[in-house]
Amino acid sequence: MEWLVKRVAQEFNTGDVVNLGIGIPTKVANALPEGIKIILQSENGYLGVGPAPEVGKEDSDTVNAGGQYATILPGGCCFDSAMSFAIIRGGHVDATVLGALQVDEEGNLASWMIPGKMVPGMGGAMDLVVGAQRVIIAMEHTAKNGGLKVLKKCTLPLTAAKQVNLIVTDMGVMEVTSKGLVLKEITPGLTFEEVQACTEASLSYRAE
Amino acid sequence: MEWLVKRVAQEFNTGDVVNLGIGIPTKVANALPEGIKIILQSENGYLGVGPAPEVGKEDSDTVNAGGQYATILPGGCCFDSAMSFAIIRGGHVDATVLGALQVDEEGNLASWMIPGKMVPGMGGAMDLVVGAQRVIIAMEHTAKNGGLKVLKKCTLPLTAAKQVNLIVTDMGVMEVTSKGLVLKEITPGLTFEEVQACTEASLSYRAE
Amino acid sequence: MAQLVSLEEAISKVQHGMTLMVGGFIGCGAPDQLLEEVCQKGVKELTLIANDTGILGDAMSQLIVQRCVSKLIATHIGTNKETGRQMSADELEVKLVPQGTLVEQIRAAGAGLGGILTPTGIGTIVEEGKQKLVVNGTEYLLELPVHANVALLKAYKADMAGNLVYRRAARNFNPIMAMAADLVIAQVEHIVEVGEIDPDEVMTPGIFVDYLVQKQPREVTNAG
Amino acid sequence: MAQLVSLEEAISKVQHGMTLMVGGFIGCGAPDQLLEEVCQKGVKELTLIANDTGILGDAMSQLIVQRCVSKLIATHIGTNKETGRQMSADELEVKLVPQGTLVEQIRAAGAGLGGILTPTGIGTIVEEGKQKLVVNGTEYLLELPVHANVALLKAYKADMAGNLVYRRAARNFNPIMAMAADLVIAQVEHIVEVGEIDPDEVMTPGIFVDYLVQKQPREVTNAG
Repeated sequence: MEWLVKRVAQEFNTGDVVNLGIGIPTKVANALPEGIKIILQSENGYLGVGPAPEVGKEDSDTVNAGGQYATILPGGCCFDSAMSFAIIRGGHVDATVLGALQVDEEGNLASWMIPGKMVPGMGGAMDLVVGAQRVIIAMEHTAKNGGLKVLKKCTLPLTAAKQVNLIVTDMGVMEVTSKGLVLKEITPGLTFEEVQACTEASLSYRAE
Repeated sequence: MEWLVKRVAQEFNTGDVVNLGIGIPTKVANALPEGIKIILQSENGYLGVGPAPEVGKEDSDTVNAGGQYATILPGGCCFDSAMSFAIIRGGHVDATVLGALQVDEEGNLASWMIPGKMVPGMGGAMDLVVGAQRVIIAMEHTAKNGGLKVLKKCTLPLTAAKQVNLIVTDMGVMEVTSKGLVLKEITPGLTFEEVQACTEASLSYRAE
Repeated sequence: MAQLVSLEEAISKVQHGMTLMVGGFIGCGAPDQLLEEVCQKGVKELTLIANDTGILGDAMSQLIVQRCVSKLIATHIGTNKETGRQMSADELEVKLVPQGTLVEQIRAAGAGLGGILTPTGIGTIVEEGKQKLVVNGTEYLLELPVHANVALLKAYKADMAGNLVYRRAARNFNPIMAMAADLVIAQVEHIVEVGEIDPDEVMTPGIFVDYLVQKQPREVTNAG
Repeated sequence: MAQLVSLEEAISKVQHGMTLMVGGFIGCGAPDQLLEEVCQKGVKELTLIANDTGILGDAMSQLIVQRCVSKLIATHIGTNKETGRQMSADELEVKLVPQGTLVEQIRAAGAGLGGILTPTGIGTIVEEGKQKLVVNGTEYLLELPVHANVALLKAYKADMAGNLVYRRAARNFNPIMAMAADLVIAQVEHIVEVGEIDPDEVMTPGIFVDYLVQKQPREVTNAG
């Protein structure tokens, strides 16, 4: 998991505007390489998300998109939801990092509902996946019950079609290309065959 | 002319949000009945237009939609052009007062161009006429060359179709109804026949 | 022109069967005291338009728990399990909408637009029943305006002309909803005289606001 | 991330044939020094998107007078007679657009919308060549996004992160254009350090702004 988070964090350059989903993605902010400074967007209405506040210094008007107390860094700014999604849908976010239930070799993403079971709603995810310049999925390679998540074709309702660019899991890094998924990196200690065995989609291997 | 301006000014109640066009309409603000306070909107981006500034107190950032130095009254507020036209097109302006080249018995308005001659552009007029709750035309009843301006059917390119509610001229006050123009008031000293003689549209007379 | 009224007078305008917009994002920026009064009054059969239904226990969540709402339009309900339960049990009609779409639909209503074209939702179940248009080779969904009878907002500061100022992330949907309802009620922390808010500081022009309600200090309830 | 650069460096990015958005409303809020530099540099064949072309004599009007512009998209040209003259003489292509439509078209480009439906222009020559849609019994025009290569803005205050604050009626089109161009250059009166502008005071988030140019004090030219 630590590898996954660190690996995602290597995808950014200083000045990038990034929106991090709830869960694993949020941890990315604390794992950035030395010297890299990104600008975090929180879709509930500000840029310049800072670290969690000190105990006793919480401000009930300053919470992140997960509803947790947050801070705003110097140079940050606040806006309404219309501006927030103008930023997101308008292509002004360089990258978003989101979790997934399923992702497939066409770059389709399913992350917001399991029919008859879990329907929390899509929140801002559909806009983020459509609008961000790069969509990075950060997740465990397989489900807790062992079910496959990197598929030939998503079976759950989609969050968006053909928008995913990169999939980073605990097993490796996969790029979505017009010719399917290219495994660019394998987590140290694993083999290509081991990753493919946990993946429904066909992987081609091309180390960078 | 003075009668015209005073008469238009009687159309408002305290608290009304009003946008006044350039020319005759602008004078309406200074002719409000005692005790009536309206809120003037300036489509270049603020509410609470006040009187012209004292000489020497002009602020180059505070001009009205005609480009003249203006003031902002206490309680006024500034915004961008998107908000300004959200206010206008969204029906949040109670009344607009505009001049006209031609207006007809269906409530059509022509005010923005004479093909091959004068094409200053529509500016915010098309949005104002479509969006304001009431559209009041304030103009001289006939053109300087004697041409008729209150017509059966406008011949010049329209600013908007079927949006005019009231026409106030130096000869009287006409309401646009589904049955055509109803002359509600005649300027003191004139007869119905005199007004009709200067009007292409058929007027019916019904004093209030 | 805004009027300063009591909580009771303001909420007396919220009637059974109305469509209600409520600002806030997981509680932040939600007008808690206005919501409590709606629950207290026992208004039912509301259509609620909001980003979410709060966190179980907060004022927003109580609208659901106390069954004031028969139809919900929201973007996310995961933080209030009772909403999911009522939805699964067919006790509550829920329409889930992408967040960027919902806020543009509300803005469209306030701005007099007939709709907007968004790429969001293309290729998903969100597109079901909607008109699709192709502009410059890209497919978009036509999303229609969303309007309400009453909007309940929370602001940090207001002047007696109704001009509103929000603070930090508590702004969210509030200024957009202010434009899209027949009646707009704002719960305000600080109410000042006309002229005390600079014209450039105003986030919602006072002409949108009908009622101001002064937020009441509450006794802190200590356990034990 | 915004960079503070010289006037010359900023305007070096404005090239022949580009589409240029310029903020301002009859001169108020127009970035006069940026415009003077464009003229000075002699850039030609520009497509200019602006509310108007200024008042004959001001910096905006000079773009037209000095024939930098071959195509104009504006709402009103009555305050600069040279624009009308060039249009009548077929020396300048002019597209006149209702003001509320133009600002929504620019906003749509910035906000990733494929277009908006407006009632403005229905029944007028503005509807020519445009798709009409009926929503709930009302006719609307589909108006498409308007994007530019470069936006030239004027702001009152900025911090080194590029966050902009406008003043009074000088705001107008500036914050909307900030969202809709590949490159955004702002002429700023007061530039302050990061952290000196309160997050709630910012009108254009710094992420939209590429270059800040400090407004230069000019000698007042006295006749005689």
